[in-house]
Amino acid sequence: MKKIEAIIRPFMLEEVSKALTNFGIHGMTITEVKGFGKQGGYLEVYRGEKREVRFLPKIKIEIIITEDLVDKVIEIIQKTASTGNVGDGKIFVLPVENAVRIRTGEQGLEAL
Amino acid sequence: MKKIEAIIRPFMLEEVSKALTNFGIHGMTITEVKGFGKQGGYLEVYRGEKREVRFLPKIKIEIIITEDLVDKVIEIIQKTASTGNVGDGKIFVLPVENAVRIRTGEQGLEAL
Amino acid sequence: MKKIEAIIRPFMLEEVSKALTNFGIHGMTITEVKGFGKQGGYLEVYRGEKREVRFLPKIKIEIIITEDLVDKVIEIIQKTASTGNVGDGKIFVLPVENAVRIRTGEQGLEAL
Amino acid sequence: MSRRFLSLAIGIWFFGLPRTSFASEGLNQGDIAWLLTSSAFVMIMTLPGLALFYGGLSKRKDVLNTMGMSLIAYALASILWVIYGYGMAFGEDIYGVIGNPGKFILSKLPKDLPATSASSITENLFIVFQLTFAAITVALISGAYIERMKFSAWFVFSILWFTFVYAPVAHWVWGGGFLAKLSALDFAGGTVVHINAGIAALVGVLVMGKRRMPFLMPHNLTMVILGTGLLWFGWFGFNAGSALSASGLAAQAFLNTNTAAALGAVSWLLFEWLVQGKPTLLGFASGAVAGLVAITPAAGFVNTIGAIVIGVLSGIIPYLAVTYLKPQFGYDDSLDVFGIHGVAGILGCLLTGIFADPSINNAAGLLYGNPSQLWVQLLSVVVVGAYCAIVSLIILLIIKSTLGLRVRPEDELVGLDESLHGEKGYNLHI
Amino acid sequence: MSRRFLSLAIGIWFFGLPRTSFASEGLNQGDIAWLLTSSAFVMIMTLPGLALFYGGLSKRKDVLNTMGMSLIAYALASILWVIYGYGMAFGEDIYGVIGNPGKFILSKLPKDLPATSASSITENLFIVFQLTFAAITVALISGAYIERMKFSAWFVFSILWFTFVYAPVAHWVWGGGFLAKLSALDFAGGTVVHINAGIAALVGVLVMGKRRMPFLMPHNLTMVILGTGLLWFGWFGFNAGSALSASGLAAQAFLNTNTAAALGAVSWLLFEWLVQGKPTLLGFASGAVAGLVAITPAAGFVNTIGAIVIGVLSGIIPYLAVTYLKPQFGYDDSLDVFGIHGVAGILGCLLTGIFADPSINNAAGLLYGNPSQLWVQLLSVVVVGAYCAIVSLIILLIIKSTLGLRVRPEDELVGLDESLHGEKGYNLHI
Amino acid sequence: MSRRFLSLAIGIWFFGLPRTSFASEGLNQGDIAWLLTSSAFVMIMTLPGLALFYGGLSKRKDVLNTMGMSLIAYALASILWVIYGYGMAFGEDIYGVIGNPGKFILSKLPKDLPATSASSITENLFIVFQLTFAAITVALISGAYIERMKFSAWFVFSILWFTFVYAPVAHWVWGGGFLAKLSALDFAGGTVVHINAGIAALVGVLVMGKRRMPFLMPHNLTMVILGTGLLWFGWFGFNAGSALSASGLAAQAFLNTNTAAALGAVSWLLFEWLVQGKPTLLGFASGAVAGLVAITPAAGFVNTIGAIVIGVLSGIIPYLAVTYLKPQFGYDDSLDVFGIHGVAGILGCLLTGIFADPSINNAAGLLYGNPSQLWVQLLSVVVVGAYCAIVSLIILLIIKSTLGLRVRPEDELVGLDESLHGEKGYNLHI
Ligand SMILES: Nc1ncnc2c1ncn2[C@@H]1O[C@H](COP(=O)(O)OP(=O)(O)O)[C@@H](O)[C@H]1O
Ligand SMILES: Nc1ncnc2c1ncn2[C@@H]1O[C@H](COP(=O)(O)OP(=O)(O)O)[C@@H](O)[C@H]1O
Ligand SMILES: Nc1ncnc2c1ncn2[C@@H]1O[C@H](COP(=O)(O)OP(=O)(O)O)[C@@H](O)[C@H]1O
Repeated sequence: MKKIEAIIRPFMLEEVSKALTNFGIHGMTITEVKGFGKQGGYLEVYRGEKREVRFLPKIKIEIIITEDLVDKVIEIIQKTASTGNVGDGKIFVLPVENAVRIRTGEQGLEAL
Repeated sequence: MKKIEAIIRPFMLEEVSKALTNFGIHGMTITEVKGFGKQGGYLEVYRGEKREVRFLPKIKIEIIITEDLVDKVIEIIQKTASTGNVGDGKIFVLPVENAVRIRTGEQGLEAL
Repeated sequence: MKKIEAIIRPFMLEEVSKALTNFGIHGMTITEVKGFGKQGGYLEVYRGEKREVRFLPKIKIEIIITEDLVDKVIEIIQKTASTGNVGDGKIFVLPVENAVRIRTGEQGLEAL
Repeated sequence: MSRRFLSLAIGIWFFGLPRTSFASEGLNQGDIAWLLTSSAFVMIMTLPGLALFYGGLSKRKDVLNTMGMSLIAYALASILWVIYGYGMAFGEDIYGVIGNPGKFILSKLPKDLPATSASSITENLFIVFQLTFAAITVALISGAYIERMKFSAWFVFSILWFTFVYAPVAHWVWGGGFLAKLSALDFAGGTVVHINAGIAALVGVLVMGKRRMPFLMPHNLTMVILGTGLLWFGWFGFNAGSALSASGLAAQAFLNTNTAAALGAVSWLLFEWLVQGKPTLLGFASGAVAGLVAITPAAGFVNTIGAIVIGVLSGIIPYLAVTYLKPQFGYDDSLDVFGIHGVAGILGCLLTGIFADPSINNAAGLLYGNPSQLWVQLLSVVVVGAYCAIVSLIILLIIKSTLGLRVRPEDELVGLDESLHGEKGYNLHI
Repeated sequence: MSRRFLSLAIGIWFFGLPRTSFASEGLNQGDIAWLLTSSAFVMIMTLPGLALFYGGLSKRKDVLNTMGMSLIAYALASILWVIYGYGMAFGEDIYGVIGNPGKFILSKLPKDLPATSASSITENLFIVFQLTFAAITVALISGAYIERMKFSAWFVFSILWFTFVYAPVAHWVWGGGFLAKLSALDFAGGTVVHINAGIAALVGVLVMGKRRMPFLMPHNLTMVILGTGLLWFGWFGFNAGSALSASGLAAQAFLNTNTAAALGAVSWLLFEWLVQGKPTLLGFASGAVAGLVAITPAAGFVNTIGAIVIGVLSGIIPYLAVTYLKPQFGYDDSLDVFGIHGVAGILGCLLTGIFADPSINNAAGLLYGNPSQLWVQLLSVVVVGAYCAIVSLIILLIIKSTLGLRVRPEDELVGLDESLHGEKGYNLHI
Repeated sequence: MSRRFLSLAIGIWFFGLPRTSFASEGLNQGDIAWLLTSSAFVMIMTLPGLALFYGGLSKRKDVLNTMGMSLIAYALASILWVIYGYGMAFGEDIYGVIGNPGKFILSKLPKDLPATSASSITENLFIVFQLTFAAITVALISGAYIERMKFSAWFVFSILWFTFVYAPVAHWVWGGGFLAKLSALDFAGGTVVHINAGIAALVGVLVMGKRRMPFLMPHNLTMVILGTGLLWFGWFGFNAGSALSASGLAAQAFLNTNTAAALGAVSWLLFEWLVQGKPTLLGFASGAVAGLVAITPAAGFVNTIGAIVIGVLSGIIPYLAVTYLKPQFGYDDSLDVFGIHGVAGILGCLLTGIFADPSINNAAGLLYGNPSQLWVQLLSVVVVGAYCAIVSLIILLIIKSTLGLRVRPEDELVGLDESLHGEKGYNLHI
């Protein structure tokens, strides 16, 4: 089992999740996060006081899947979430050792 | 060290965290997330415009613990968070390589 | 590649992220989370109804970096985020297997 | 026929004195201007005032449903009032019990007809002003029922309660009914509005039972403060408008209202600070509302010292009701409609019988040598309370056995906004 | 010269009857008090009422820009009105087409001069009251344009549209222009305000094209409810203030306004409940606004039954326009300014020609034996609609080919708050 | 005795002319209606207006405390005003320095007594109206102190400052004190309210020192816009109500108020757009408030051209004060109470001495041949500023050395809502 963590632009979520569902992924969790990267921030000025806002709104998608799906899922996300501009985000892959479905107590692959 | 990531229903948090504290867990971090799974979404209609809301509010609990506690903690969460209905959520286990307590700089197991 | 997850006090973010940027880290993701630990909660009273608030606002910083930077990054976070009081937070290190830059599709170390 | 004028008639019969120094000989644009303004002020108390006050106190997942209960109550009462409500409350008295609903607003009503022959405002204006009182009374009840009730049940309840409780009680006290004939004092609605709503609230929560999450978790206290401000503001129309004239009496009611609200707020805050160690903003808001409720029946009868005493007590007695009485008995009055409106309403009604100063409005209380007034006040509390309790109970039981009162438990957990309305209060992610 | 008085003059010429029972012999403080109050009420409709209503309906990332469009429209209209707008609308009539803008407010205007010789209020007060109408009309349009338009383009559009559309149309209908001479009925602005704004909205979205994210995603419905409450409240000044006196006519307009709003809200909610299975709060709010819009031209002409019919229809017809017409034609009217203000405005304008009851205000509609009134109403819809469409189009095309109308696509995605203003609506993390 | 009437008396003595064309012979319901309304309008400025304006500008973790400072100031001033404040400000003059506080409101005051023999409103109404001014002045100061001050310290400060600064200064300018005798012009409170509050703000932040997080991070700008709207709305009562009559003068003050506010808003926005490249909504709001402040002393003295000039300057001078003066000197005036209220207050006070037009209100400024008025205005700025600075300093030092002024550093970081009140503004997770 692997965990895919993808950081994407907020307004790309709709398309990415649609593509993943079409592919057959039927479980994921998203979080509103803020990201800081190569993408420049912007300036906020409150009554003449300037503040650089470096952390921009992003969405983190987390999907736990079996190993064989990893490459395909990465590909789908990468394609649908890309606009070609700096700030499109990143995908990370982490190892997962076990999964449990709370409703039933099932463990391992069956829990996904 | 392992990291337990549990996605549960928001209003189950109170009970789960109470059970975990009683068991002796005295450290955890929670995040408001949104989940998408087998549980059906629902329809929102704004002035006749229909939108299916597939992402439902969930709470993610993260606990880093020593390996020997993993099974017991999973059991506790699974029992207290379960309502028997689709959408109860999932528990995942991930490997953790190190921990540091910021206040003191202690590392490893002592940091938990 | 490793993932550093640091849970810090909200108002420490500014300083920590400045220190990390100065060191040369140019990518991170933050999330508003709530933490529960040794730090005591506080009491909220709404019309005489007491509720103990055990979960306090924290910020989670996530940074994916190459292995060689891990120790240095931990040190920087630990130093700048510490106030010496209970509740300063924790840093965890997790293994990461791959990274992809969405914009370009680059994989592995180049994606960071 | 109309409320103040009727009590004026009684006042004259009782004391042999004219009630205000502004004799109303024909319509007066100044009085009309103030009553138009006051009507708008009372309207804003419900929509959005009360909706915000209650909505901010609700859980996030129930905010729209909570606000919606106030909104629909306002709208339904607005409609029914012009169709038959005004007639039932202020129509020709039938045996002291009810007005003749034959006086339909739908029938021709000349637009410049004075409300009574002695009146300086027009009847259509009096209808508008009274309408806003009917509307807020129904809306007030909803605060007790939130986070568990079906929207359809509330819809039907609003209609029935408006018809069978509000209209008759308004007739008794203001429309020339038997309590008016007994000279019960209720300047702006302590009995008709607040006790009435408070009792219906209590009965309802006993019938419906506890929520699945029976605790107060205000999701947005800034909204509660905004609501409190709008209520306080609108209450000037409620109380000073009830003078039915732009006069020294209106000004006195205004001053008394502000004084009692301020003292209610400060005394609740200080009392809580003392007892629990921290002054809370919710305490300030709760005390302000309690002070406003308690001064309501008294606003045009007491002098400033009376207002001060009423204010101080209204910051303490409802606090005790909410903090000790409720847990003691274990009823789940979600937003303390009984604890605040019911208790402070009774408090104010009785204190009016003590502090009424004849130099203000020709009505004397215990302190001014008229102990019998206190008994009349007590009587009106008991009669209105009992009637309201019984009829509310019947209405609730009928709805329970037909439509059902409560949503499904899972809908309650998920939140009523999503399950009943298919909407979310906030969409903050895009 | 001034709007109501002019139609009074026509009324007398037409029916040979005085229009109100309050003869205005000299200034009257009661009338002045009510008009001062009404002016403040109409002001609050835009700032913050409409700004909140629209802001809550916008996406979170665009909330400040959306609110800002209303704010700047209010401020610009305020400034231009005192410089030349009032003169253009209410100055000495030139061939029925425009007022003489020579009547600059900047020139000496005695502060106690009556608005007309027959008037009970002063001219500077009439200027203030009318100012608030001009301001809200411009602001209303913005709801259709949000989430895509340059702030600079809106700034310039506001100035040009105010000058070349609002001022002339106000002159035609209220300032003694040709529609006034034809005796078109528009009590408080169905044609001048709502149809005008609705048509400009429609033309604008056709010129600008669809947004990148062309769907409704209200980021804060509690804010929408608050805005609705303030609109409803302020509308009492809008409609009852348009009686230009504290009178039975004002009270009738007040009552009609509340009745139609309540019925609009309830009928939209019930209709939606029936058709889509759930009653929504946004439906309630939308219906309330539609009811308020539809009653606007009629408020001081119809009786309560007229108000009821107008209210019920305004909860259904605009609903159909928004739900079926818009998707059918595919124009991207962000917040349904055409669907609600335009459609309900036309509805109300025509129904006024049907339900106008001579016992209210000496003007008769179809039902009272004057079928020609309906034709006059229709004519005023067509004339105003056509003029507004053409001039709005010209203004928009000029701006498009100079400044440009739309922001860059990436700015639209990121949100206009950040890209145009460098601000965020909410900073909730610290 | 009462403020406007006293200056009327002086006016007559000075110019030998009656001040308004409405002779007040006995009470007038129209005037009373407008003053009742105005009192409610000024009330809404503080609660919830100012509370929202300041609360939205504060950090999320301090929002309730920030709002609470305004709330408690309003409530305390309300209470103290009826006990002794009104007596100190408007009681019988003692050597031009203070009123005789023996005139306790608690003593019998007939409800229909005119405020003065020449007055058309009652004294209890005048008390109410003036109360709202006292309350907002104290509340205004809090904006400078937020995010660091103990709630107990603010509680005590409010009481002492109200007693030893507000009441005497109000007496000097409006209650027949020495500045009134010098004929200093302050129509609605430029000196008494805004300069007074601005100076106290500056002194306080110098005594308390910088916050741990000394920067502006508005947590909710929609709340700021709502607050701005309510302030603007209420300001019509503040300024037009200060005519103490429903009259052409009131209408002129209303129009001037709106004009200056609109120009302040637009000029701040444009100036910022020019200088910093983006127009901000906070700039609009700040400019609107600055314009409202600057027109306050002038509203009933200047003509429309005067209002336009005042408006334009108030969008620029305070902007410069906030953007350049504050960083230069490094004081931590959290929400720019000095920079906006103090600076715009001084600006307006001086410009009144330049633009006062005798055709409006029988007072002439520099431009109308009365250069000495400017000196009188300057004198009143200096005298009030100096007195306020000294007494505020003494009060602050006494509190500092007893209760302490500031919270513990860790409480400041965590936020005052949690640490002082045990509450959270928002609970959005359930
Ligand atoms: N090393 C990293 N660790 C964690 N998150 C990162 C890292 N680098 C980038 N991110 C996340 O990815 C987002 C996009 O990265 P950025 O460098 O701005 O653009 P791009 O990925 O197109 O080069 C950032 O806002 C941040 O949330
Ligand atoms: N593969 C997955 N990866 C990440 N999160 C998941 C995955 N599957 C489910 N979840 C999370 O668990 C929640 C519950 O899952 P769901 O399929 O609806 O019900 P159940 O677990 O009872 O079958 C989802 O809302 C989502 O947040
Ligand atoms: N075992 C754990 N797993 C996950 N998060 C933890 C754990 N222990 C602590 N934390 C996080 O770290 C924060 C600080 O921990 P706490 O015990 O209060 O203070 P300290 O780290 O200074 O001893 C907590 O609020 C929580 O968010």
